[in-house]
Amino acid sequence: MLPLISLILATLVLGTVATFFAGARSRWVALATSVVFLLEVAVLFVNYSGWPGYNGALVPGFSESESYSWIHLSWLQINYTVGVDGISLVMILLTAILQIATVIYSWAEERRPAAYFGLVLLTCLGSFGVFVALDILLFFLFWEAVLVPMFFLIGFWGGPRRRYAALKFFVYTHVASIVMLVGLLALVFYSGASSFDFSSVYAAARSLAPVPQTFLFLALFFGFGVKFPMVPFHTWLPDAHVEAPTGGSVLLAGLLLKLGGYGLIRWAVEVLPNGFHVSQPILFFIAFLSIVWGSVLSLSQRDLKRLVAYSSINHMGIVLLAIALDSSLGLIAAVLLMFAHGIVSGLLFMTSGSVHHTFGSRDIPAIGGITPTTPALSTMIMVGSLASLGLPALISFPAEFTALLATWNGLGYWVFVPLGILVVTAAFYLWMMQRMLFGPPKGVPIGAHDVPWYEGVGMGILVAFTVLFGVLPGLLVNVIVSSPIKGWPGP
Amino acid sequence: MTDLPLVGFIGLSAALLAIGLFGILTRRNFILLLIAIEIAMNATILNFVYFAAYTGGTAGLTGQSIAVVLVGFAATEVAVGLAIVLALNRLKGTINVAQATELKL
Amino acid sequence: MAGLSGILEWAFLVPLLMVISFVVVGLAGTRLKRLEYGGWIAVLFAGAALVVGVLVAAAEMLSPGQYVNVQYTWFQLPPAAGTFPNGFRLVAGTLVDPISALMLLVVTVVGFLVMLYSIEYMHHDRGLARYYAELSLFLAAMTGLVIANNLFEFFLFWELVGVCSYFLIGFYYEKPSAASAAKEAFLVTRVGDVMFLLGIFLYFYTYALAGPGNGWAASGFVFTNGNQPFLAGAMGGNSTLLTVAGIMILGGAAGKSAQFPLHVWLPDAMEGPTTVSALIHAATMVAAGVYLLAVTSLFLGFTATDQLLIVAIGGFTTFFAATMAVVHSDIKRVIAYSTISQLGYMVLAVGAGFAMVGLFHLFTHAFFKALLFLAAGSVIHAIGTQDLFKMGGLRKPMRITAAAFAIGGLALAGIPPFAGFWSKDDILGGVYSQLGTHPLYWPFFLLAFAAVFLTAYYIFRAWFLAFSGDGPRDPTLPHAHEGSWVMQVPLIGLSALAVGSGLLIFWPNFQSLLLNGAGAAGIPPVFGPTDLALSGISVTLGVAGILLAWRLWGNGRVYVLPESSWAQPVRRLLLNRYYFKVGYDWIGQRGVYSVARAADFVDQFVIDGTVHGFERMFAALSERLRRIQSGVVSDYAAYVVAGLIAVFVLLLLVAPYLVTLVGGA
Amino acid sequence: MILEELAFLVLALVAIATAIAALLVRELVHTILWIAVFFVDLSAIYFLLEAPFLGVLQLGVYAGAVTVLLLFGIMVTRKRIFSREAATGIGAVPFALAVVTFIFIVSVVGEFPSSAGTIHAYSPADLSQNLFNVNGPWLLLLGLIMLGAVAGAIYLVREGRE
Repeated sequence: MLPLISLILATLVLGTVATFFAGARSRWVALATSVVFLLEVAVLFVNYSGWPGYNGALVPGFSESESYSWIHLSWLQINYTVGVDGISLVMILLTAILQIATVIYSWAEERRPAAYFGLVLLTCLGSFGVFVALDILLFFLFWEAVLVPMFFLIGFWGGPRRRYAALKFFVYTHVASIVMLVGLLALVFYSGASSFDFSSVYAAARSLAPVPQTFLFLALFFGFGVKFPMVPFHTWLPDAHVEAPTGGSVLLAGLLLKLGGYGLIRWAVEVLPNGFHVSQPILFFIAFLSIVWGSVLSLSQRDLKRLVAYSSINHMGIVLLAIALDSSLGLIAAVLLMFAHGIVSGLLFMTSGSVHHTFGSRDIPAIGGITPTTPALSTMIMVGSLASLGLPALISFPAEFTALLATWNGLGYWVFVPLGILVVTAAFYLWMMQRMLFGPPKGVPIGAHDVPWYEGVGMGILVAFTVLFGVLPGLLVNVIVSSPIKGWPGP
Repeated sequence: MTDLPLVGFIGLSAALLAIGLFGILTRRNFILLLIAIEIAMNATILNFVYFAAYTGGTAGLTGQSIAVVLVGFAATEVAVGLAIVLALNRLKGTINVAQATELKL
Repeated sequence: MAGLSGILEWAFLVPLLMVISFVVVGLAGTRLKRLEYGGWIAVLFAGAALVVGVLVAAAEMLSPGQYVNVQYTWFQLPPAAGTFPNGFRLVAGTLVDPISALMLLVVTVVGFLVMLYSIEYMHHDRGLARYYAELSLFLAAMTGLVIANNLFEFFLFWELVGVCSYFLIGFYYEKPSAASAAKEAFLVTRVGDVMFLLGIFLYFYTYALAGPGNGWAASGFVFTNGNQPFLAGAMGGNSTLLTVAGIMILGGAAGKSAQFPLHVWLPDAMEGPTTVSALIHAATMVAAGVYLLAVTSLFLGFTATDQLLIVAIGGFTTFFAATMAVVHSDIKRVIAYSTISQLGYMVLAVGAGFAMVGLFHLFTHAFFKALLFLAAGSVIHAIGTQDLFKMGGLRKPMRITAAAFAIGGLALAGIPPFAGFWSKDDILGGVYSQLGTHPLYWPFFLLAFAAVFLTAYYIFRAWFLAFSGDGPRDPTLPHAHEGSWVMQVPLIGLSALAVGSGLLIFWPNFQSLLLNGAGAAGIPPVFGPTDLALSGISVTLGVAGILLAWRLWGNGRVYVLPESSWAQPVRRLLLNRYYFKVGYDWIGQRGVYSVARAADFVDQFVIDGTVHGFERMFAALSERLRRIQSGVVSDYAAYVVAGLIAVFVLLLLVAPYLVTLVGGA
Repeated sequence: MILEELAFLVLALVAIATAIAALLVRELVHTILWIAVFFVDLSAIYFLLEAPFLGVLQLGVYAGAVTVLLLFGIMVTRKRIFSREAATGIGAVPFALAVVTFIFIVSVVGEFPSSAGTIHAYSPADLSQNLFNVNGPWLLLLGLIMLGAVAGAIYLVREGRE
């Protein structure tokens, strides 16, 4: 069979390298890479015939898997092992969508376009790698590979406080990475796994006693949680978002935050069930804290990007809550929510970037009544906001509905916390829209016109997917449930 | 064959190592430093020799072989050390290590 | 008529047609200037939807009691250990049964007429493509809600209805008051939505494994099984959980139907175009709450506690809203308060166990309330003001409008033979028959009864102020004139319905439709004026209200309450709407927003401050620590040795101790 | 037996005394003298341990070559060969470290049998056999390092390098 995943990786690597050296033509190279990537992901989707079962597959439980020995010592077995299941497939689709949307949106990037597009592609390459890696070292390599391009995207193309933001971002996530690395290595060596492969770690670590599992789990959770980001380790996010260029923000919110969620599901929850159960109260506490904190803080923000950033904290809090529930419904909801949030927050960050380009400011009170000037942009903001506050027929709704239903099933009346916060979420988006989109025009520069075609197309792609998967969430759910999460027999 | 107590030898080499260490830490003259290092080194070699003598057989022979190699190493080290002494002397006009603080940032 | 029944499976065409209309008008509307920016396209589609809706209703009425369920799986989870052992499924489907056929008829008829009326009424406004697209989407959502066959789908359309309403209220978005009213409407209903969602969860959870087949969860949470409620066993269930679920559903309905204490948004929602008020805030959207209560009551059942609470909310709101309508001078607001009050009657009926009677009132109310709004719109269109005290004498130039408003008013006041009489009388009679259930039914029954008088008074106060007298009180107003046929046809059509829809009750098929709608639940209603004494009192109260209005405001009179009157404080209280809005604003501004600001401060200075504190601490520490980097080799050697000793100590002393402590891992 | 133990005791005491003396005397040249005595003393211990080849090696390399090299170093770096070293006190921390190290090593002694053991003698022939066969790689490594050291030393002392 065709080594599809390696093919995609090769495409991305070649495309990224070519983009770096393509000079003025780099945007075309990046676009071509993105298109090919999307097509290949589509093939991967079509090719994916469901869960292969524990027997017969090269890597138990994963389709399209490939495994080649990489470092082979008596005490160290590191392989190049990749594969997908339903969860990673959905995340890969998200990567492909966001990549092409970002590349098109940033079409007119003037400052060193080759480096910019190369770094964008590199971020997506790293994320893709994280989603397919089934070997701890491979996973960690890709994980770190995402940090570096993002650091430069913020640090070079960012706003006035970019140095501070980039450094903060790097320090936070890197410290988390180190704790996570310790956890991952301990996972291998303490459990006595025969190799770094997911399947052998999975087999060896699941049977550990609760106490060591708890320590391992907490170490991993810290590493993934800072990426989430969980309160109180969240303050890097608003700064990074505000200072990052639009494309960087989109990838940061759309992909980087998802790495944390994906990693938590793949490497911690599945592998260390006992530790997970012991830590559940901690997870719940942090999840509720993040939900409330993110939402309440959004209410007081003046900067559009900051508002969206804090709402990301709120949404990822719900993801964490859904994961922490330890139910099949919760996991489905978590994956759906991550996908939904990736698309929607990407859209919202694009709109805030466009607001900045068009009006020279993102200060909500300073801008008003922009709808007559920029009807298309205004529509995009509305669609994004409404999707984010959970309007039906848009993608977040089935995800949030499932998450809340799972919360009710798992926690009972505690569901009032996220439910009540839904009102606050609605409030800050509606207030933002009331102030910015409606009312008499204010702060609109002379000669302001609607978004250029490339920004429109970039946002349009995301809007299209928002509606498509909002109306037909079954497309995603069927893929997600084909994974053997929580001991399902598979379809 | 003669019999000698192992404990005494270990005590001797420990004492020599401690003295050498003390010298390394306190002496500021480079040559004295070298001498202190040699004392510590000799303590080590002595260790090899008497353990070889007590072990016997091929393993003991290997111990003595290592001792021989170590003597060679020690000599080499002194040679290089003295070369450094000369270089330092030319550079600084002194062989006081306290004044050679290039390691400090 | 067996052939016509086939149409019941095609009920989904109604929302589908309107969605297509939304897409077409939304995408192409701005380029279709000659078609009223897509307005005529929307009218065409609404007409087609009307045809389907009427056919569906006719098919249902001609052989009442049909339950036709069509569905496809939206998404499903395989059976999993734990949460839902038999699997979990959400379906998208349509259910045509007596109540949804009735509602479908209401929505499509009123929707079509309003759409047609808009062509002229909205002609001079900008952004018409947006208007017609949003109106189409609204109709799609509302009809979808009406024929939804499960709670989840119901909620989906429920939210869509809410957001369409948000856009339509905020249609004149340049006006800050309109933008604010739109936000307020969305937020207040959102509070209800959240409660509704929790109610759904509670029902899902309680009944997930109940019912035929593999249980409710596995079959997609549908309402019915054949023509019986899917959860026949759930009826009359009485547990804390179910009571809470019922309260939550009530909360959702209160948000949407503007019941106390979530009523504040509806009067402000009059910031939207009058057509929107007619369609959304009188006839259809606000009816969704009542419809939800009816559906829950019929298919899931309320506990006795819930019923008492519903009666309380409904009965109180009926009177509460009517008092506020008495003093206001804005013609649309008066009608808006009357809507809240009338919705209270419906809620009251559902609470007392007469869900179908409540729906009957919804049915008649939709027509005469839409009529009132469109008549008011006609007035506003003609003279450009909404202030009753500036109007006057419009009877002469606008005969059709005056007559239409009068017919609507008589129907609202409950004067026979107009529609409102029959339905309101049934409600009052029904509640009267249930007074023995609980002593607390009494006060709310009396409040609802008292509201009859107020209703008649305030609506004819409005009529006399606007239409009687010799001419406008404000001479600067433009000369009034009647609209063209496009505006007259809806007025005439709705007038006919405002008279006739109540008389339908004497058609046996219609009666049997209402009876079958009850399924196995509720108390079978008795139709028509059964208790003549009760009817007599209520009609007398209505007539007395009209006479009082004539005495105070008739023939161009204007009654001014003396400054020294004891009633002045009451009037101020009513004009300020019992200070509810002020209070809610205070909670929002002072409460929530202050908390948010405080949290922002904590985030920036405490959390980030801690981080920066660490940063400074490490910086200071490193400033100290770098001094040990003397550059002298001996010092470094000392550190190496110290480190080595530390390692040895750890390895040889501490580690074995730890091992003995853990007990050997 | 007692004679050998006595001899060891004396040799050990002398070794410790000369080592201390070498580090503590002020005159650098005296240091060289003391260290020479130390080397010879150790050589005697090797003979006592019936390792004659090492004993000779110690005499040749240490007592001979290294001592001369050190002396040479002093001569090159000093204007006058007899010059006093500036007083350097016995720092508390280094002293403590040294003492701790000593105690530490001695504390491990308990692991070894305290009774006297038989000393095995090896002829130089056996040793060389072993050195050039089994441990050949070590020797080769030593050779390489020495080569490198020579090159490095020459590089360091080369004239005209600034």
